[in-house]
Amino acid sequence: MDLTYTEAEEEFRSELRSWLSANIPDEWTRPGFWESLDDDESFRLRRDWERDKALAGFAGIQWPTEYGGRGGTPGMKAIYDEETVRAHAPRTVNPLGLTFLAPTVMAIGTEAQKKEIIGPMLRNEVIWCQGFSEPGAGSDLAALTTKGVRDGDDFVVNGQKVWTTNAVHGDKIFTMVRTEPGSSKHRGISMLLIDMHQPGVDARPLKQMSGASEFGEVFFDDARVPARDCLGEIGDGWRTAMLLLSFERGASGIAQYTEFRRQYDQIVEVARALGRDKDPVMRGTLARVLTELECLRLHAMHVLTQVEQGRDLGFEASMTKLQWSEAFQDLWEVFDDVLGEDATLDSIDGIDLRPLHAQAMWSRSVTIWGGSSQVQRNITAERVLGLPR
Amino acid sequence: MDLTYTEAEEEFRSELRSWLSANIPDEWTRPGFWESLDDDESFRLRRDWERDKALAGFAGIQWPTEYGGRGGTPGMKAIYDEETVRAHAPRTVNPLGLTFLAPTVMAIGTEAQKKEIIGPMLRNEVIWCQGFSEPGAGSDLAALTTKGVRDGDDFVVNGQKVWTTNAVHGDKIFTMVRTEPGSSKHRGISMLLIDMHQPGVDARPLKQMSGASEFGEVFFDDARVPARDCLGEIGDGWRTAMLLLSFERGASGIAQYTEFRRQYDQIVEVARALGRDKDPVMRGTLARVLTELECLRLHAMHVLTQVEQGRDLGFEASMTKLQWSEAFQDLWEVFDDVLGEDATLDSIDGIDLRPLHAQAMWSRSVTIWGGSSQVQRNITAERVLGLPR
Amino acid sequence: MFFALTDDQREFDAAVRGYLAERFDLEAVRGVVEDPAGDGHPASLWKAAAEQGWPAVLVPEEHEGLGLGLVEAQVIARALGAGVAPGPWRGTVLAAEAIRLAGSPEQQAAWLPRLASGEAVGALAPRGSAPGTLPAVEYGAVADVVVVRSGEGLALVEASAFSATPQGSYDGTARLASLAVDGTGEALPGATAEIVAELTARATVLVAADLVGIAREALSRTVAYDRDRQQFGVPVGSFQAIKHALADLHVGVTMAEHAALYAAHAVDAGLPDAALAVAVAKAKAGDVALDATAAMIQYHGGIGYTWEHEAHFFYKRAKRLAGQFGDSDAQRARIAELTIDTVPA
Amino acid sequence: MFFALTDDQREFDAAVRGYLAERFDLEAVRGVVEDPAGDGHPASLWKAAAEQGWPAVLVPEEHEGLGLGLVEAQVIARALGAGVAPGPWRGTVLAAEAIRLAGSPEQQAAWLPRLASGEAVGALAPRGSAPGTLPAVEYGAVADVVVVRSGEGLALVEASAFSATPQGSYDGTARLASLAVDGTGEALPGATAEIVAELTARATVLVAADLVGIAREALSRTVAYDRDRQQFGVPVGSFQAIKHALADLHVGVTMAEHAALYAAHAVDAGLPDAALAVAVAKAKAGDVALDATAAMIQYHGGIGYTWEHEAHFFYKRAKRLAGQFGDSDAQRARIAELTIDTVPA
Repeated sequence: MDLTYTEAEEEFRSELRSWLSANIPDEWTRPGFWESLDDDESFRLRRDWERDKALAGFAGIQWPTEYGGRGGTPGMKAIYDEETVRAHAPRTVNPLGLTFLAPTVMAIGTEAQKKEIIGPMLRNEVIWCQGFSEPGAGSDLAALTTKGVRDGDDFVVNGQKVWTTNAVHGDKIFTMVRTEPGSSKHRGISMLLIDMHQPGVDARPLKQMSGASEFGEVFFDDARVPARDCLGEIGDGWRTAMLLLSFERGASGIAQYTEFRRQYDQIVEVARALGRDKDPVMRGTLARVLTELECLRLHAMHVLTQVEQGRDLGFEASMTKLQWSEAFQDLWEVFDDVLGEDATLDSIDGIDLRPLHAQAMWSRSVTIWGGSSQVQRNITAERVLGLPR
Repeated sequence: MDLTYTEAEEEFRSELRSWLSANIPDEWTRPGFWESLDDDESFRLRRDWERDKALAGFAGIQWPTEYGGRGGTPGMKAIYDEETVRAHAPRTVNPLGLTFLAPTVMAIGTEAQKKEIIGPMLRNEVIWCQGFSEPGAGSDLAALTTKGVRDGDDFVVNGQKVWTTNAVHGDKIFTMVRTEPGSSKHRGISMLLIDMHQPGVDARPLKQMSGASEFGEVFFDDARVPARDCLGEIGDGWRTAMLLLSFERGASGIAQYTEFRRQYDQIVEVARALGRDKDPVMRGTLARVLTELECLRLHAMHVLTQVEQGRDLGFEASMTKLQWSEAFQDLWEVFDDVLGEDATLDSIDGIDLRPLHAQAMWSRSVTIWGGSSQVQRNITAERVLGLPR
Repeated sequence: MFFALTDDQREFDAAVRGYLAERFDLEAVRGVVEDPAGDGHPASLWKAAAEQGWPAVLVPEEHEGLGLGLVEAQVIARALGAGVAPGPWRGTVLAAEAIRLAGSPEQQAAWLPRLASGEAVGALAPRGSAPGTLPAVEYGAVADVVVVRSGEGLALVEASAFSATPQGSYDGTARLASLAVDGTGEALPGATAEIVAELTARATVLVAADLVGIAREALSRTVAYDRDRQQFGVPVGSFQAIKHALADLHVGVTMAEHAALYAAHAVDAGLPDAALAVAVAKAKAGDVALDATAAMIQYHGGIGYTWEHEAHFFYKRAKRLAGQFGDSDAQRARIAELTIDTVPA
Repeated sequence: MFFALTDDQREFDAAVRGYLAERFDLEAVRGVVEDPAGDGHPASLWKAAAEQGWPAVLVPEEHEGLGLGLVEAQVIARALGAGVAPGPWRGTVLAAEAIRLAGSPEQQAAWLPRLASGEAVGALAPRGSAPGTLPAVEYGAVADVVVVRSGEGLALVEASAFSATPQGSYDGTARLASLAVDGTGEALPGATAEIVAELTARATVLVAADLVGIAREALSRTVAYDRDRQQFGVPVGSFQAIKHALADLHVGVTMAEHAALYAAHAVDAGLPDAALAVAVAKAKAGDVALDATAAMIQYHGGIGYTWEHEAHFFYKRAKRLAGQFGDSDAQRARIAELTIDTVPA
């Protein structure tokens, strides 16, 4: 057992810490700061800050330097994730690109794709969206109907995608498109990289129950994309998608823990302010959810160990998703318990609860997107436990 | 809303109360008394007492007097169930006969069957067993393989039944037998009424995890039964069985509540003796299960109302089973919580916990037999909510 | 034994639901939700409510009310919950109840007919006491008269005697206000501790019934959606894990329906277990409403998480009401007092 | 970062499991369970344990032990839990730990080699203090030396100085006794409050590990059964409701495995969050062991409820151990102290 990082990794940590402490204004760490900005302003601020961070060498931690990465270790990536949360760094504006697209490009992209995609993504010159879900294809991704028809060197794309993060700010979108006429289910799909700045693409915000619009809808109406802008083979998009989704490995679990633990502490603070922190039943409830958060931290250390050892995590990603999403949702249910009769108020005793309510509402979505809890349990039961389909 | 009983019903209640108070020895009401007897002795005592009760007119409350019943109302039956529990009357030795067989015979039996079966059952001259489950046919009853082959006026029966209550004390058994060679699933089954006192029938106790043997196994090795001893039509046994099982309607729910509430009070008493009754978390846990028990009581009043109004309860029986069995199991899990570090001890501070442990173990079986909770949820989802199969 | 609604009660239920379905459906609710600065008190709905006698339900006939009982009142509350309907019905009924139970004949004569007819809007302040600031009063800003705690008893405070400050809340199906009251109000002379407890019990039952209505409607809508919505070539509702979750909810909601009905009767009839029945009803109703509305979002998939879908009306209303007059933990603490600290006979 | 068992640790694990599978399987366990009057301390198993160094795991090499850490000890504990193995291993290890941590050089020299070799059997009294009656001591009746609370510290009591009365318990995979101790025992001079807390932490981790072993084995056996068992023409394990329940258990058990492993390391390494880690491990392990063993019965259908089936060994052992050194509610109370009463930096 060795829960320490290497000397080089710790050195990286202190470099990063210095940069972060010099480059994050105090007011950004104030609860509710980001919620107080309008959507566009928040996006612009984060986009620019993240570009500066990349230019300072703190981006693409694990990717080769030749493509603009830092050439670091998995441990450095974990440290990076943890420290940015700890320092209240703003959330990335390129989450789908960084988490999913980049490692997939590194694994199966052409040399040209690696060069064209990674660097600009790190510098936020290109914001990437993901186009997977459709109104009729949610948990059942393979039911997608967005069509691409070959026209010379291009595909002409028609259809609709939903649940697209950052849709209205996106520059390009990696999209699952049915490019083989008459195909069904997993066959005949291609992963096309479509420029969103063209007349055939229309992105609209999708308002959520919280009132915010993290997600959007993207409509393709004779949108064009060169056939070479396909990730993986044409027609082999299902395989590309499965590889892509496999990068949701919880390697950032330590950062997640750091964030959720801070939220737990915030909830405890509210309980204290309301005088409910001494109620034994409430304490038991808080402790139950803290137990799950601690388990999440340990699970993240396990995952990081497996990655460092070069072991295949197989379908363990489903467990990771279940643990963090269900624990996170529980955490915010407990917040409502803490508020009791004031559960829906915007503020109590001068405490502005709206940023916390926003988290609580957001927590309802995490067991749905990225493979619902029901889908993750199916995968765990069938692929990990070997129960029959 | 009228939660009272009629004058005639209340008169019945006081008659019954007098009889019970005169006929139940004090020592029978002592906790642990019945557990202290050996199985045969307990059976004999209960059998004789119940016969006397029948002779005093307190049996077959709702059945016509011409067949030995009392000709009473559903309300009287509810009162009967409640008062016998309240008076610590011993459990019936003929539960399957009284709950299931008798109403089925009254509904579809021949006149001869009604005469032959009801009266002797009420006087415990014949103890009835139920032969439904088989080692390979549990939740999937229709997978049964016990075979009956026609030989003159008889069927010759071969096969094995399990989970037969009172198997070793039984006189006759109502049994699902596949009487049509080559039939499968729900077809070709007959409900045969087989005499257990014959060389071809062997009943053995089945020891449970608690160490007790409420259940047994019954082996048929060329057992003979006259073909006229079939309830319902030959080959139509599945329909007979479904009718029979529909009589599990929770009409005795008020009695169940009375019993479970007494158990709750016993558990509270143990908590008090151990000084855990002031622990707020424990109190919350106890209150949670009491809430479910109170709901069970109200649900029983609802069921009784429907019965009195002559309404069809449809598939509501599944809800009744889920509510009582899950609440009962929860109740006894809470008991283990109360015991804490002494959860498995036979006694603490001189309190003999063994009768309570026996209930706790029994509670693990109630979500399995009589249609497991999984089966009941399927029925509720498909037949009540109308979700697709 | 008759533990069910009578035909008359069913007709009342059908009338309320029928009106909402035809004249104040979820699109109308959306209008209220999307106008957070508005008073959340649609005139057409209140007029219809008054015409149909909803605020008059518990007012004695001698004061121009319907003279019905809490069983009927919970029928209305449940229907309003099912329709996530806005408006000051509950506050008006409870203010009238306070006056009926503890008011002088003069107070009764002055207020009950006006509250019954909907001419006056009433409210009940759940917390604080006069003089002082009373937080989170439902529809306090539109109330003509508010019933408040004052000393050990209760008092009436008229609109002229308080100033209301709206309090933001994410449940857009109601409006809350904080009331600043200078004086002690006009005492209700009969307000003993027992009467205060009875009023609280009645308020709790009506909140429980609203929650039960929410829960049943959330479940029914989810079942209907999952019967149709196709994924993997089959209806989502054919997946056993979803079936079982919905079946468990059906059992839970049914139990909560029983519990609210019984509690209403037990309070009206003064049954010895009325206090227990109220706590059981509120605990169960709060829990199933939270569960059913969370399930409504989850089992609608992504669409249930959108603003355009109606799931959040139910979810947010359940969140608010589950805490009113004691959340489930508080009710369980009460249940414990009633069943643990009292040695059974 | 290396949060996993090393190859050596895995080999140790395989050795314990291998021995149990071949030489002390569930039929052997059944022999102990069905002989409740016996001492529950099979000689062959204890001999093998001693030969393989199980009791020596934490004893320093200078006292003829293996000098390994709590991580290795929890490997053994988990394997013993998976095998529902009887015997005084845990008590012996913990008695040696008390002496290692707080004993004088003479006490260490006198006892550690004997406990390490299995020549002497040790026990730890979880409650009560000497002089007095110490209830529910695991294998107290066969112990040569028992570590007890005495005043504020700890003391050794030899077999000659106590009389043991067996206490009936439905978990037949262990034996309990109540010990009557006249004197104060022989004090362990180094037993400060911190040492007592450390000993309790170590005991708690080993119990948590046993529970984790039970839970994993109960789940694995249930999965294996449901893969094969046919009902309605398909394997029971193909029903989605059962799949999802087992998937959730798999996640829970895996988390408990992480938690026990981490707690062992945190205590050994004296990490600042060791106390929290221990409470988390015990709470999680207790909960999943109760859930997994109850599920084992339910998802085996009727057969899992029979005496002949092994499910009840797991279920009953889980029931007993879940309460030891503080049940999950007690652990959560501790977690609350550590995370609520302390304002984070």
